Amino acid sequence: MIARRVVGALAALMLVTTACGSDDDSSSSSADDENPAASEPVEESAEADDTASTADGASADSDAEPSEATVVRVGVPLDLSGPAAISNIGLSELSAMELALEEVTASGMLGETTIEMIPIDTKGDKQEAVAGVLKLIEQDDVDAIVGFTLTPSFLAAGPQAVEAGLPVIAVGVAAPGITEVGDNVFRIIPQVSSLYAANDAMIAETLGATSAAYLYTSDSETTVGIHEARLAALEDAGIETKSVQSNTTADTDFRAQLTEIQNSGADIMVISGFPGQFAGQFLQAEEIGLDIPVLSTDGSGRNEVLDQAGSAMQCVIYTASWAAQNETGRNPHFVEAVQTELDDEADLYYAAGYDGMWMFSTALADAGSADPDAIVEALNNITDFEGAFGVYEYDDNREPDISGINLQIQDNEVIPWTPDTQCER
Amino acid sequence: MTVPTELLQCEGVGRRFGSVTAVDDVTLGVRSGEVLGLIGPNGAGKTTLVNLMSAYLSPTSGEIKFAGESIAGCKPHELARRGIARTYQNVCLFEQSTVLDNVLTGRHLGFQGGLWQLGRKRHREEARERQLAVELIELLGLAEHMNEDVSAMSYGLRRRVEIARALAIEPQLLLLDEPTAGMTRTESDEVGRLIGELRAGGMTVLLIDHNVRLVSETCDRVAVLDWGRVIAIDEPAEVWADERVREAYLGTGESG
Amino acid sequence: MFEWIPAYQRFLLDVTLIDIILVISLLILFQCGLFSMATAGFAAIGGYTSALLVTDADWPVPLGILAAVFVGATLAVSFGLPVLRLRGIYLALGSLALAQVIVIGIANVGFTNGVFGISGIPTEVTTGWLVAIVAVILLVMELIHRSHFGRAMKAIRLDEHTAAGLGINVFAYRMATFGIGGAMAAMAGALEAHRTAVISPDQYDFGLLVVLLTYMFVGGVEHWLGPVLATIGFRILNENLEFAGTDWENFYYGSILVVVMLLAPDGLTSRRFTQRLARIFRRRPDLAT
Amino acid sequence: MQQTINGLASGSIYALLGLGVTLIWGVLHVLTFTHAQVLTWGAFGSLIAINRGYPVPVAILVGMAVAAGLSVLIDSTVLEMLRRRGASEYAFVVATIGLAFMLESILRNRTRARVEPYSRDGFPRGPIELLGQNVPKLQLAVLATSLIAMAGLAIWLNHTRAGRGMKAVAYSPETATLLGINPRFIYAVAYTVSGMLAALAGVFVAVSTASVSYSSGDRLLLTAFAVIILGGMGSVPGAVVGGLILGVIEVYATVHVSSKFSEVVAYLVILVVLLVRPSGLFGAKEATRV
Repeated sequence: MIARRVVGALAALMLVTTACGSDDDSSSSSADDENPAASEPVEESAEADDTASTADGASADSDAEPSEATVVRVGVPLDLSGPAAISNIGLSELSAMELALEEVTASGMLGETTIEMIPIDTKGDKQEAVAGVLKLIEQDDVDAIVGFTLTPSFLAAGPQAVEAGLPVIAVGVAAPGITEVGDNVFRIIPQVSSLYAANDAMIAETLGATSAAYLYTSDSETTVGIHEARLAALEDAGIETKSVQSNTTADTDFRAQLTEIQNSGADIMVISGFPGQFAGQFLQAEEIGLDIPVLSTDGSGRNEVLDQAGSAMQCVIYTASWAAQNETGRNPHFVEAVQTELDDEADLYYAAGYDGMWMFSTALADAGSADPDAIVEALNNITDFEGAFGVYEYDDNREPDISGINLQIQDNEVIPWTPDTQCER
Repeated sequence: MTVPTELLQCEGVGRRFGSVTAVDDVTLGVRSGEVLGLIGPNGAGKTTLVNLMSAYLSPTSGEIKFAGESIAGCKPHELARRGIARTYQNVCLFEQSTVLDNVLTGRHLGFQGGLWQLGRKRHREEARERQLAVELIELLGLAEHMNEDVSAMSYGLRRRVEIARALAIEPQLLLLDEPTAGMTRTESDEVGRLIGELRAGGMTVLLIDHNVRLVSETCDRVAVLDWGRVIAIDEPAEVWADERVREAYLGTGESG
Repeated sequence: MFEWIPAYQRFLLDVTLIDIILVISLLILFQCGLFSMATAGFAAIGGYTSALLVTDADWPVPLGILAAVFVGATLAVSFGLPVLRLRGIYLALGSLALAQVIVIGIANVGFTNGVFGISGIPTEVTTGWLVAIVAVILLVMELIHRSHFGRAMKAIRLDEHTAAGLGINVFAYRMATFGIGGAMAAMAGALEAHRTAVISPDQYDFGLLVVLLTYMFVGGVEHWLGPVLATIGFRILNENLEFAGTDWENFYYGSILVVVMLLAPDGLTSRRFTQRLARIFRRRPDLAT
Repeated sequence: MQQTINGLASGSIYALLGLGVTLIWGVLHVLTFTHAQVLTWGAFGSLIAINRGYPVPVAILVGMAVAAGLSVLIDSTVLEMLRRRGASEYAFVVATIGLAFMLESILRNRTRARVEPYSRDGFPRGPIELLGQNVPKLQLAVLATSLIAMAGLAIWLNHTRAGRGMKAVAYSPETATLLGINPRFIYAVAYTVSGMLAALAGVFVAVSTASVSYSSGDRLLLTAFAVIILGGMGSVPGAVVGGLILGVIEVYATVHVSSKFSEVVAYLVILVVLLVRPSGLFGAKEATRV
């Protein structure tokens, strides 16, 4: 009797499953819906690509109308689940890529060619990442990979894509050494550790600091990398290290570390952490009366962070690779599009996903075919790419030449910071 | 008459739990080949004494010797290896296992082969042990229950399975902690006969039981424990005549 | 030998085989009545031992894996001495604390490269190796199960005091299984490192343990077959839950756990459940007549 | 001094968590893996109330009601069915793990996986001068509320009928039934109290970070386990002392060793305590059967 009831419940569950499943499908393929061509059978896309590449190769210009509709398949491995701090990033990247794809499709720059995104959740897990990328290569037969959120996932799965000879655009990862994995690997977010290292010394000097205390998130390679680069750069600049404190991504209480920093008597505090924890850190610093100037990390100016703790973040300075205040490239349009289309505030991760898809589409248009070598060559040859990060191109190491922008939080607003900027605390 | 050798000797054994003295200065010997009864009112320390004898507890004073050697520092499994088997007051069987499995587990010490012993030899050993277990089960009159799950069996049957399992280790000394509790009269008579047979076969038995008739009929001698002390130890008839024993029982209103 | 399988499926197969080793390392302890949660810690030890020896000291991969097994067993035995004094849930949570110390320690010391982990580990482990290793492990498990060793382990699991009274050296059995379990977990960790090419401390977190525990209990702890089937089943399920989308995947996974526990509280291969199934199927014809 | 207060304040949150888990273990012998999710749901319950403009105390009560209701629901459905089947404690472990997955998934979808701002308006803000130290008012409020809740729980357990009934059921459900106590009712009471304590902890965590997300409770489950094993499973004073000690250890490790190793130090202390006292600081020695 009971068994039957449970079976009934299970059956009901299955119904819910299929309902939700189809729901999801429709939302994730929204980009396709606008282009009926995408609904054509895609199984023979490999052959279709070959014909397309010869046809396009002959015309060698994206303006020319290819004789046949082609579907270019892009594998999108992203960390979409796990703790909120990480899944948020992956989800932002994904929706910005979808947004960019809609714009690309609408622009007609690809002619008859359409791009199909095949997202895969790598769950912040290396095994999942390798399995996912192998699946994209073998089963989905993708022509390129644009994705990756976290460095470990990339380091595990990236080599698989390199081996398969596919062009790879890493959108999320910010660690050094990403493009060394292979000659076909490009990235969007610049190496943030060097970005911070380049700016911190100047900011500290402007603030007249001679000593610093550090708070960083010790269980993520991103923040540890940033922290180590900043500490080295500031020590090189003659700034004495008074205290080094750390927290984990799961911590909610930072008072012990902040009290230590306060007791150390340092002139400035350098925080290398994640947006999800800034509010707690700044509010608790305010509570215990820690009021030295703070050099923070990118993401400090995110709307929800300011909503949560803006008043405690007065005069905080940070360097961003992307900033809403940047008026160059496609950025103003991007900021508005995220607002209107995604009903959210633009941020670094939206920008990374957005530029990743635009960058690929541009290369595809330039190459005129989905041939991997052609796309890699096109990526290398792109000049003055107009993206959300401003106007940039790839250097010889396939790194974007993005210099970053210094920002300050004043009265719950983010403004560009220069050595002349004044701030009332 | 020669002095009988004592297989198990307790010399001034005491055991305290915090401020409570459960067993106090007990000196007692179980002679080879005898059935010694151990009786006493509830809470007299009988089970504690058995736990001391089987090394589940260590004495806070005094010494216990088995076959002339001290058991101090011995673990229960070492004592089992040396030849002491026991049953438990509240029947400790391996639940959700068959009668055969339970008794076969008791044959653990009979196995010599290692894990890598394959083929014939392994089968021969398994078959030999299984045969022994089956014989014991038959001896205890459990043949028809051989493959039944012990969890579903009656109390009386479970007690018999436990005795079979204890015998499976081929002990020199068998400690039976209330083996007939909860049994019908016929069932306990059955156990009495079994103990008789065991003694005839040369087994030494320490029997704790409240069933005075059973103890009188099966035991060579009876020891009476009260408040952790041995107040009498003699042949059954002498013990029942002892004034102190009567006092201990009548005084505490033993319900038995 | 297995090159005919497409790389994607082969990778999934490899991952499943490694999971099987991990689950068995947990199971062998549980069969002795030990609920230990140190598995993730020993897997980390194994992964790092082999990865460091192979990348830094240029040891050949098989030697690195052997070293991992040795280190895993040694550490397990030396930790086992104090930790095995604990019982039941205290052992479970105490061993969890031990695993946390190991993993957080690895993340915060220098020579392991901290949170960055180790990348570019040579990947010589093939499906053939893994199949062979798992086959040997399962064969040994079956030999144990059918021998008096298996019976003794079951006795210890059901009632350690009574088992001791029957001459079973409870401590020796537990020590041995703790050592074997540690060695197996370390081996699985090493194999994993040489399969995925990258390791970092975060992969040995509580989540890994939770997954392994559910495989084991859903399968049932009486026989190795249950957990092995559960591991394979969950892998297949995992690959097919994608239809639910990222959002709901965990929901279905969770509900499957709940439903399985309600239907078969002792696992899908427990006698209790199989007997019930048998009863249900036997009853069917009766109803028809 | 300031650091000791830091330790006690975070320790009091740990203690609230530990109390909830220890109550369930003591009464039902279930290690409840849903506890972190109950905490998060409670925090979200209070967030919704705050966002609707209810005053803070009311919002906290709403959060507690949500968490208690959720707990009782779990107990009266899945756990009750498992009890009827005579399931082993491991079946409860797996089932509560499954429930935790489901609860997290629902919350994740409802919140679109975002970190939600948690308004601090109405909560105590700023520092207060105490013994020459600037102590945050919020911290003191957390500490005070936790201690009051714990004291209330202790009084309730020892001096009320329901509280004593809970002890009786913990000792033996069969005996309690003979004494006219309905174990199912007591289970529901235990889950209610446990849920309320979890929600309180959840609100404190949310307000001190000014944010809450579906994964807010993730790490706290392990912390709760650490607390009860340090204090002794099923022991109410154990959970309180264990929680406070753990909080203080973490802070002292930060001060005297390094914040990188504060967790390692905490776990090492737990291991050492267990080796000296295998049943935790206040745990009852596990009874031997013979």
